[in-house]
Amino acid sequence: MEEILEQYSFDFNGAAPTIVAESRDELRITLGEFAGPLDLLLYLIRKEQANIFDIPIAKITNQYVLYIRLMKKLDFAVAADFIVMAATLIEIKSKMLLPREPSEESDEEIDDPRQELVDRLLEYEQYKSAAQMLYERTTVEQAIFQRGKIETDENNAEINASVFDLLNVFQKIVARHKDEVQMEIHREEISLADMMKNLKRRLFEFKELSVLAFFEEMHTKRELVTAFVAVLEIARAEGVRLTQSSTFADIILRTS
Amino acid sequence: METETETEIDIEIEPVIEKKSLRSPGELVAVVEALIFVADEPISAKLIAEILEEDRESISAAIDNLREEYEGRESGLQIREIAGGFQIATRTELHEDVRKFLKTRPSAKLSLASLETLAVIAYKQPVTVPEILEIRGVQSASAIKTLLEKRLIVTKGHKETVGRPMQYGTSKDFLIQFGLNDLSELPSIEDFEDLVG
Amino acid sequence: METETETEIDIEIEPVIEKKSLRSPGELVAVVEALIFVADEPISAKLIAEILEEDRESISAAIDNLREEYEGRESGLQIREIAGGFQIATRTELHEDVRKFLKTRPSAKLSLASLETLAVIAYKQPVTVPEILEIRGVQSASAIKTLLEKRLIVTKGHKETVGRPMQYGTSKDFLIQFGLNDLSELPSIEDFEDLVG
Repeated sequence: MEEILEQYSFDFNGAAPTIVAESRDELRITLGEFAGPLDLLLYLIRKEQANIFDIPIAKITNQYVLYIRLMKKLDFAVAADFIVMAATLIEIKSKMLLPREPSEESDEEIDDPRQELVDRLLEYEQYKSAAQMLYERTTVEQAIFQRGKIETDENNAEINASVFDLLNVFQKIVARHKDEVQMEIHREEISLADMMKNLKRRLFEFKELSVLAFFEEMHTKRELVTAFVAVLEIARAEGVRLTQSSTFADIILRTS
Repeated sequence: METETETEIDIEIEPVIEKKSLRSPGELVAVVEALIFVADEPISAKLIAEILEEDRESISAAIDNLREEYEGRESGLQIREIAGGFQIATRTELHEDVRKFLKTRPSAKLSLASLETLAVIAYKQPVTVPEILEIRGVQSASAIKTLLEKRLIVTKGHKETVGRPMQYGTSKDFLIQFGLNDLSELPSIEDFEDLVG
Repeated sequence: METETETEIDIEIEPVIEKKSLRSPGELVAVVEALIFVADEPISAKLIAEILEEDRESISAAIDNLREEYEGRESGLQIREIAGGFQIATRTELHEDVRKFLKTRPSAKLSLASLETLAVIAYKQPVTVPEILEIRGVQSASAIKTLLEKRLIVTKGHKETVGRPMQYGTSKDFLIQFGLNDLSELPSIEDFEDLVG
């Protein structure tokens, strides 16, 4: 924990976390988000002013792990991809510690365990710069305005649809009339997987969902049981919250 | 509030005194043009003056200037005074060409009802009107008419059931407008599953 | 059984060639301006030529003329070439006043994750979700959903590999929103190399 207390700041273009230990008992935190593990890694390398082609892997790995611990400690959900990268780093670090076989020593081109990571970082950094370029372009574009509505624009609100909209709309309709469609066309019972899929989709779309209303859509006892299990499963596994304002009140599923 | 005295030194050019306009007359005309252009409805000189924090006289002068300019060059557009405000519109003489364009422009734009109907037809084809009603829960007759007119759907023969209802499916134009090579490229629900996780 | 095949009323416009234009050059500029104005998205020189039954060269000349005219007078507007077409829009310098009138703030910017995902899609298209993951090192599902909803990207059919994953590419809206005439206007990805290190 001592480590955390040394002046430690993560500051990235204002868009990412700033964690500053101001004193022994105060940790000032401004958290944003790194766009991904590679982003964090690049940041740490920059901060150390290290050469990307010769990454001080032990040091960077320690800092990376420290950062993730800090995030966890502060109860921030750490995406799995960040953990995967930590594992990769640790693996590279341990490979670097292995004594090289004598036969390899003469070899000019010794495989550097860091090489693959460096390649990924370099490629990633290009896209990161491209993203920056896009960002700047939007800033310019937002200073340009198109004409207001004129009579000849069709008066009714029209949708310039894409295939994605088509599917989206279709899904909505199906959801709206799921029961009827099922009874008349399929007749088969909905599986737990499908029920969860359905529930997830709606939860994702509406951010919250009345559990009661969801249960009321069920037609058979079996479906109801499946729905119930689905709700439990999702509440357990998917980072959603169940809230109830008072006893016997409706239970609301919310994405957190 | 400031007292706006009639400081008519030179209405034409000098943006009037105590407000100390930072805009040159040319700049004022330009920004007035931009505001009239972006407004959804005719915009009044008063409103323009408020936005720009200029006095009414300078704005009126700028608008006059702008109108003359539009008339001076043989523009395809005109500044119209309408309902107490100003708007940019195409010149009346050009209406024939404009109308022709509006008629022929390809458009995948659809009302929500049409889009829903199209979605059902795309995913369930061939499908009959009663079946669409069944799925959407609403009458779709006018949507189907629109889709036929836009040539996004075509008839696919009668269904051999009671009443032999007409079946509909998507057209070649549908594929083109939605950027698909064939119907198999239509995304399925599974394709977006992981986006919804 | 009557098979009703595609009942297509042919609205196709023949790209007429040898037609002697009845319009003077000035008239042509005017009507071109009117069409660009009424079109609700960038309109191509080709389409204008078809509508007006003029040849491409005269239309291009008229557009050039028009652009010069807009630049010549200190207009508040500009003719932009974007997404393969032409469009009238306000001049950048006037954004403050325009925004004040429209009462808009610069719209919500895309998140870092969405921008990165968009960059990968723009340069690697058509590209699948696993391929994006490979480059970004992080799941991009919600970014992709956002981009689809904002219509900046579109699906580009399935990739014929294991699992037939959906491919994505940028849309016309992407070009419009990022002020590009076409994808070739994007700086090449190698140009970002020297920023590394």
